[in-house]
Amino acid sequence: MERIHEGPLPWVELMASFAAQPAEGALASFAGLVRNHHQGRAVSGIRYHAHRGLAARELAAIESAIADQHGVRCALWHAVGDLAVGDCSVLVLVGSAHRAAAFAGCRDAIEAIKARLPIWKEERFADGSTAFVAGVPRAGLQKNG
Amino acid sequence: MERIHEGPLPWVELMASFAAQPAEGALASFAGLVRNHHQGRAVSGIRYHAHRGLAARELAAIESAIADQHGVRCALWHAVGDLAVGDCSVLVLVGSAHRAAAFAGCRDAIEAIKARLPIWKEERFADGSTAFVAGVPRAGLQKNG
Amino acid sequence: MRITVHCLGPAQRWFGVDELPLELPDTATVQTAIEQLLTLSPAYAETEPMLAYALDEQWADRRTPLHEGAVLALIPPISAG
Amino acid sequence: MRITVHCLGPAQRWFGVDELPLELPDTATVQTAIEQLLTLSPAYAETEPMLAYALDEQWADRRTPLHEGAVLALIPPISAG
Repeated sequence: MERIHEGPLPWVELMASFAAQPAEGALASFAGLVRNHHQGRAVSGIRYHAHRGLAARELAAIESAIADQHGVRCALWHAVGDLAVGDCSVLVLVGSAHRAAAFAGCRDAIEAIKARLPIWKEERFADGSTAFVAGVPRAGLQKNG
Repeated sequence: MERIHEGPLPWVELMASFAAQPAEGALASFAGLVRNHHQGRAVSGIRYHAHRGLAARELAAIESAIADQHGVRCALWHAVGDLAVGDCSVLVLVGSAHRAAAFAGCRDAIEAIKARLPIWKEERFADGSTAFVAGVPRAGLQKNG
Repeated sequence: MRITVHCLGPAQRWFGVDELPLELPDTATVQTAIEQLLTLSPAYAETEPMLAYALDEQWADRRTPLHEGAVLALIPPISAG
Repeated sequence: MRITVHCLGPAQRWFGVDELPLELPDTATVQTAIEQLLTLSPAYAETEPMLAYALDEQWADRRTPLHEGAVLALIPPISAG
């Protein structure tokens, strides 16, 4: 499946198909799900906007970096478009022979995604209004890259 | 499902049913899978032996401690009996509004399981022989508890 | 030269459109485009120091030269995850 | 009194059985049972300092008193996960 995926991620299926590696004893995962609240307001859904080309390339680069740095297998996906409460927006899967590397890779991957992916959340509130989430300046700019 | 479960854990189904909590934006998981190697030898499967009553009580105690200490929702399972390569032997699921607590709870839970659960791995090797894995003395003894 | 500015995420709201054509001198860089955009939107001007830029699907420097037909993407502070 | 010793995990191999009856004086504690078991298996004797014990499904101290019909579980070093 494309790393940048239109609509909610089918995370259960993605996990099941990622797992079948007989040399790996540890599978760490992180799934980001749409919450029904943010900073005290009731949220009914989120529209994810993206620079799809750059976001896909960043995900691929993060996958490679995590695999190299931690000696693990890593797969990453991020949703774009309209998601409802409970839908999966981001999925990090890390397989490893041992658990320490799996946990470290999983944690580093989600932090890199949040620091680097050109993606924007537009929240829909219970009253029908919408607003973009206040973001963070993109880290690790690879200028002219 | 009973926390101490006979046979491989149906981890994909357990994850899917654990996830449906609209207030939670973060779901961290750790699945332990039977590897096809250990300390340089080819492994064809593992038989898990347990003191079932105590192991179930320890799992429940760890769940409560993780939930209290990290302010998260936590669910734990461990398999007993015969497992083949690729089967899931242990599953940690932690749901939280935010990811830092989810990761910390997940990591602490698997460490507690490995330090405290009265469970023993008996490995089956490719040549048909079997051997118990060298264990660690149980930590945090709750004497007379 | 003529370029296209892609207004991504909240930048859509600053300019009221997804895409914006800009007419620039032939020696223009990303910085030249920024200066012209600053005159069009106070909300953009306020946030501009926190923006990144991409040119034709590659991350770009403010000194990167533009070219006829270039696509310049405005990358406001991100909220992935 | 008569108690039953449960030989869990690798302890099965030390004693060759899952369950072992022990005949002990009425004032016996877990320590009394340990001392009798030490005479039965050199492999157990070697590992004993690393063992934990459970009495009737509760973690037990070495000083915990035993009783008629008690079930004492030997908990060798563990390998959960």
